[in-house]
Amino acid sequence: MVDLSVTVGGVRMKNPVMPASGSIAEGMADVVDLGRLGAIVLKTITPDLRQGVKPPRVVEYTDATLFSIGIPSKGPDYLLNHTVPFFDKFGPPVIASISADTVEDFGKLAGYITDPRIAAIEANISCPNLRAHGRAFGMDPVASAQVITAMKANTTLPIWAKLTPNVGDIAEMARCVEGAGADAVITANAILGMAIDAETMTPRLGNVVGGLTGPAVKPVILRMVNQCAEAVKIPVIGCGGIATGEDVVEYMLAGASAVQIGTTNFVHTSAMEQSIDWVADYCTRKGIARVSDLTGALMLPGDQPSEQRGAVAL
Amino acid sequence: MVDLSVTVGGVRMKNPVMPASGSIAEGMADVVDLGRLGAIVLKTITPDLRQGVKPPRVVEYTDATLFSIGIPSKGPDYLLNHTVPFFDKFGPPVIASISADTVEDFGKLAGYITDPRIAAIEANISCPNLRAHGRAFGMDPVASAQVITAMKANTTLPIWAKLTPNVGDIAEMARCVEGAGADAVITANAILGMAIDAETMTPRLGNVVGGLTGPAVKPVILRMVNQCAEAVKIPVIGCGGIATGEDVVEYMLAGASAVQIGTTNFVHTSAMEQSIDWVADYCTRKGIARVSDLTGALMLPGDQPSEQRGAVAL
Amino acid sequence: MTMTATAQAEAPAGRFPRAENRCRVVSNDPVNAEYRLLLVEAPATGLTAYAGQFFHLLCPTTHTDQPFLRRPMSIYRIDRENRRLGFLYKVTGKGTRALMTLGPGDELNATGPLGVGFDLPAGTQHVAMVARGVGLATLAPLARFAAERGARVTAILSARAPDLLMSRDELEAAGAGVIEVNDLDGTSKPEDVADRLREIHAEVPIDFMATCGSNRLLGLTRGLCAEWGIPGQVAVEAFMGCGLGMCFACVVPVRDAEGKEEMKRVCYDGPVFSVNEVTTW
Amino acid sequence: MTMTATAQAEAPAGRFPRAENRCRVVSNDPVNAEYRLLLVEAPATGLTAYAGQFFHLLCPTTHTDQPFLRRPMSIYRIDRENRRLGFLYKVTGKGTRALMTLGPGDELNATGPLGVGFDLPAGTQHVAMVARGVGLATLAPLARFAAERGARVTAILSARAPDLLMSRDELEAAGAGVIEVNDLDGTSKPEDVADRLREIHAEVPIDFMATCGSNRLLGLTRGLCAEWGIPGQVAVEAFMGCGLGMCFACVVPVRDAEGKEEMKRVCYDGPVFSVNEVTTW
Ligand SMILES: Cc1cc2nc3c(=O)[nH]c(=O)nc-3n(C[C@H](O)[C@H](O)[C@H](O)COP(=O)(O)OP(=O)(O)OC[C@H]3O[C@@H](n4cnc5c(N)ncnc54)[C@H](O)[C@@H]3O)c2cc1C
Ligand SMILES: Cc1cc2nc3c(=O)[nH]c(=O)nc-3n(C[C@H](O)[C@H](O)[C@H](O)COP(=O)(O)OP(=O)(O)OC[C@H]3O[C@@H](n4cnc5c(N)ncnc54)[C@H](O)[C@@H]3O)c2cc1C
Ligand SMILES: Cc1cc2nc3c(=O)[nH]c(=O)nc-3n(C[C@H](O)[C@H](O)[C@H](O)COP(=O)(O)O)c2cc1C
Ligand SMILES: Cc1cc2nc3c(=O)[nH]c(=O)nc-3n(C[C@H](O)[C@H](O)[C@H](O)COP(=O)(O)O)c2cc1C
Ligand code: FES
Ligand code: FES
Repeated sequence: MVDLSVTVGGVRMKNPVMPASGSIAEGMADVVDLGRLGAIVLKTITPDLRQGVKPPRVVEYTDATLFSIGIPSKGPDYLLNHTVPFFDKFGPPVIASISADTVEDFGKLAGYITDPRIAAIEANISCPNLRAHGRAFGMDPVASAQVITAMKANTTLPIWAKLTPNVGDIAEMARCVEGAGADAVITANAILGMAIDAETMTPRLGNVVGGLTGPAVKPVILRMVNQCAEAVKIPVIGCGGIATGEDVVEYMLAGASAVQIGTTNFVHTSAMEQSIDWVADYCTRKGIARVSDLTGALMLPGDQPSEQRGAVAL
Repeated sequence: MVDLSVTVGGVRMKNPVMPASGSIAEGMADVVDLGRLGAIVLKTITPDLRQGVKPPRVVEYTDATLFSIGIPSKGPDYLLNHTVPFFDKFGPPVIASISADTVEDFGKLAGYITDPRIAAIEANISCPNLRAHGRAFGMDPVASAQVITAMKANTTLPIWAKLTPNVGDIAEMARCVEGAGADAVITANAILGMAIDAETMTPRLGNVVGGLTGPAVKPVILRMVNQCAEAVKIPVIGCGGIATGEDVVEYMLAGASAVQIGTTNFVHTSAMEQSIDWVADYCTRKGIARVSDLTGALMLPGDQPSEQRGAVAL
Repeated sequence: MTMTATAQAEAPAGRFPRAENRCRVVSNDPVNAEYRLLLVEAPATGLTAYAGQFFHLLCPTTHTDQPFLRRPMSIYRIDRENRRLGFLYKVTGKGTRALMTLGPGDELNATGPLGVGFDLPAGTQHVAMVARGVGLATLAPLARFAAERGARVTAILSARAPDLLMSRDELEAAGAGVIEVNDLDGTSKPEDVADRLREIHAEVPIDFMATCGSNRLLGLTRGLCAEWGIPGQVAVEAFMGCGLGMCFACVVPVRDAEGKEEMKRVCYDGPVFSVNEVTTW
Repeated sequence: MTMTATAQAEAPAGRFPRAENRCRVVSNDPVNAEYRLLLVEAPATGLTAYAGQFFHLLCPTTHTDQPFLRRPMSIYRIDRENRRLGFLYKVTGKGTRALMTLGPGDELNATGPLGVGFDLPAGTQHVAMVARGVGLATLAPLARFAAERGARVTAILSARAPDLLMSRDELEAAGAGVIEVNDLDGTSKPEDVADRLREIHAEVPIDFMATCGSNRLLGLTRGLCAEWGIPGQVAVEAFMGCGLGMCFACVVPVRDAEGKEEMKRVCYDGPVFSVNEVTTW
């Protein structure tokens, strides 16, 4: 029996697979056994009530999507009175996610939602949809660290810092939030993108820019996960472009302790469950006793016989 | 008749479509009429002779590739004695591209290859394959500006600064190189990525990291082109993920004055010629007299009737 | 609007009322120049669908088309005896082009049934439905359900041209009285359709209206419902991401009784709304 | 090694010696459990191919496979009379799986002919070729060319099992004497193959060798060429990006006469190299 459990940023999970914030809601429980997940991550809320941005809100590519939603939020009371009770009953630890316009509000909101039914809080400092042309908190290392400090000051819950990939040096960002006391980093949110309709000469999204997500971003985020894992001691949670159990293994080899699946949930509701099964099979097949042994187990060229691997003389 | 000509960074071209550096070589002339192109951009050379990185050098995705080549270079003399004469005969302006390990070498090399058969020099400050985990000149605004200053001091040729997309604020980079005297910016080089083989637990590329290119990166680079075009007065050349004439139009609407096609040349050798034809048809169909009128002609939501465009009540 | 019955014939039981149904294609043939009827054999969960609900279809990858997201399709026919579901679709873009390539025996992965369908007030005597284009697909099962509940059903079908009219048979088989109008002979003008309905109402009072497929018909329906003081419902479309209420891509502005506007998800809060909720477009 | 003739039968004329040939599939049938033969009707440029060259094939997108890059395939048959080209391929991964779905009448976009093929020294009397697996595909047209030029051809075909042996007919039709060896009965051991070749050489001296498809056979060929002081060539494979010498993805280390190592492009500088150039793997 493979031990699939992992402990990530103060949260013990029975397996390393969870949904990415904003990629499931109540409707998922109609289709999927949420009890099987490593954790249940809720959609980001803000202190205020928000309706989100103007549609159209999604553009589709070959294996990616560009979404611009704008974090519709029903606020913290709805979260505590409706959302948390709904998801609490399935068993896995429930992870909240918050965003705000100021450092102080991040802190206050973290304090406000501190509740025994919540296992950790994600700091969504990286949402690309809130600002025109996508400047976000998470693009500034100082502001990011301040957010984490403020949250830690207001809650005893573990804080997971969700980084934005729209930075030059993601490892530096990871180090900053680690320094501020984050219990884990999530690498990463969506990559800012834009879509134009040549015929109408207008943007395809109501919000002009949106976040690129889905399988196409995997190579970029995988690289960032590897960079973060080499930079910090706190666990790294891989997020971006994961669709299969094989992807989960790749992220763990690159250094992730757990992973989040986002866009794929919209197309294949069974992807999380299938990924868990695939990883278990993989570990069995490879004789790996604990899934946590995969974390960072990538063998770099120095570690292996340095034969030429790109060509074969026939 | 649509006027397809554009003048970009001191170079007059009969149309806005050219190959991206490293995406054509002598072999292309066996298949394609290079005389039809707006310009012919040569592969980057370095002052020294280089063999490039260890294979495997390419990984394939659904509509992207991850290449890590490492700029094999035969040096400036080979460029002047073989490469330039070979491409000079086709007619379109020939653009050289250089890279180096130091600011001084960038300057010297620019001076060394200054030649009447070369119309402009690209400063490849952004190649992601040269440094482990991809730190590059182009990720530092000061170093980038210094490279341009050094090149301008050593040559009378126009300098096109090729930015790296692996930065948090590409507009800021564009402003820096503009300030240093660049005659155009190219947005952008490849996005750093990584690929792992779960079965062997090793990286798929000999160089571990590589550059993600091809259609999948379009939404990201299109957004960056738009950001750069809003930030600088010098022309922006769009590069990244362009495969069709429709893509060319989208980049121009976003603010590009011309475009470069890279990876697509590897799969569809006729893509550049077909794109030129498509753009001409598009302009004719839309009653656009000069292709240069497309540059920045995107209508943003403020400019248009603000109806909801994402949903229709049926 | 008080509702005391829903169009749902069988309560979807069990822990998972919705599923990724792996259906088997029975047939997929053209109905006219623009529309096709896709008939599939569906597992039990799929067969709990009721009028106004939809399925989110995974479209195959073909030589030319690679649709990444699923595509929403209203349930057009629910044939529980033969364990079959039917979708009536218009070939529009890459997803529906890809659907076209499915042949008998192929698998169709259809997540559903999804959304909130029509909610027919108990004791409804006479349902009038007006639909255009593919909106017919959405209303057909409502006609059958209403007829089964003993209500009279009058369906006005509108189309650009007579040869693009569809579903007369489906609706008549469901027990509806069918009136066809079209743009070519000018019979489809909203004011004419309204007059036609007023005449019918004068004969046998209409106490519920349903519509789908056109903004003008929505306006017309809303107006007549107000005129007669009866409830009316509309099935709304939006471009969708997940279809399960998770991504908030498919929102439309909806007005509550106090006139406060709120964004609601077509896939989860709808696709059927009261004609008074949906703001004009 | 001095070369005075090439395996090229017709000089490729015109401004564009290579092209994106839009070919029409004639047939695409299995040859044995692992290999298939793809026959296509090709435009003029495609038909200028000669032995050792290859085409870069655009593989279709299928329900399960979306190969983005082209896939290189050696030219296996050049039938200029019927304007046909043949490819012998092994179904390996997504590209070749996708090729499998092509049927008669379908289009195949084949860029080529590409690369530098075999360069048969003028006056060659007796060519010995040793190949394994799909390497046969690459050597078959050389056998035909050599035979046409009046040379005797001896081909040793190696495979895991007798039923995986191929191309005996193709090679015999080309005028080659064929010897089959396999792993099952142990006849394919390099030392045994070498002894076999020494016997043949003793009877009718071999003055040119060609190989493809196995590192062990390359070593064997290099050894015998050195032993007999004759030239030998090998067709090399590498994972390719462009196939046109533009991307530098397909490089292999090659040793020049002074022993200096350099990276060369398999697609443009090769795929055929001297057995002495290619360093061991
Ligand atoms: C609840 C519901 C029920 C439906 N029922 C039916 C039905 O029974 N029968 C039926 O035929 N259709 C039905 N539809 C519509 C159907 O889903 C669409 O026609 C289908 O998704 C089109 O997909 P496609 O890939 O063929 O076209 P696409 O290639 O996706 O697009 C077609 C057109 O829409 C435009 N478009 C695509 N995405 C956007 C966007 N985000 N914003 C603005 N424009 C966009 C494209 O530019 C293009 O012009 C229903 C829709 C909903 C929401
Ligand atoms: C000049 C030349 C001529 C050839 N002629 C023939 C021929 O006549 N007949 C024939 O059958 N084959 C021939 N080949 C080989 C053929 O091109 C490959 O078998 C084919 O490309 C495989 O494609 P695929 O999509 O089916 O497999 P893929 O799915 O691409 O891959 C198959 C296997 O290769 C591995 N792989 C893929 N890319 C890389 C990489 N960059 N580095 C390391 N491993 C990788 C994969 O992991 C997988 O295990 C030739 C190759 C060359 C270079
Ligand atoms: C529709 C949508 C809504 C999202 N909402 C949130 C959110 O509320 N909070 C957040 O931190 N990330 C949000 N994200 C980002 C995802 O959590 C995830 O980081 C991103 O989609 C990358 O993962 P993926 O490629 O697996 O989708 C959202 C993404 C999508 C596509
Ligand atoms: C194989 C390969 C080689 C490249 N070589 C160079 C180079 O020498 N110099 C350079 O500035 N960019 C180089 N690039 C980057 C391209 O010029 C281009 O910026 C990038 O590929 C994005 O465009 P695309 O998506 O159209 O390919 C190379 C890209 C590839 C794929
Ligand atoms: S489509 Fe995702 S919420 Fe409706
Ligand atoms: S495959 Fe591109 S250089 Fe050989």
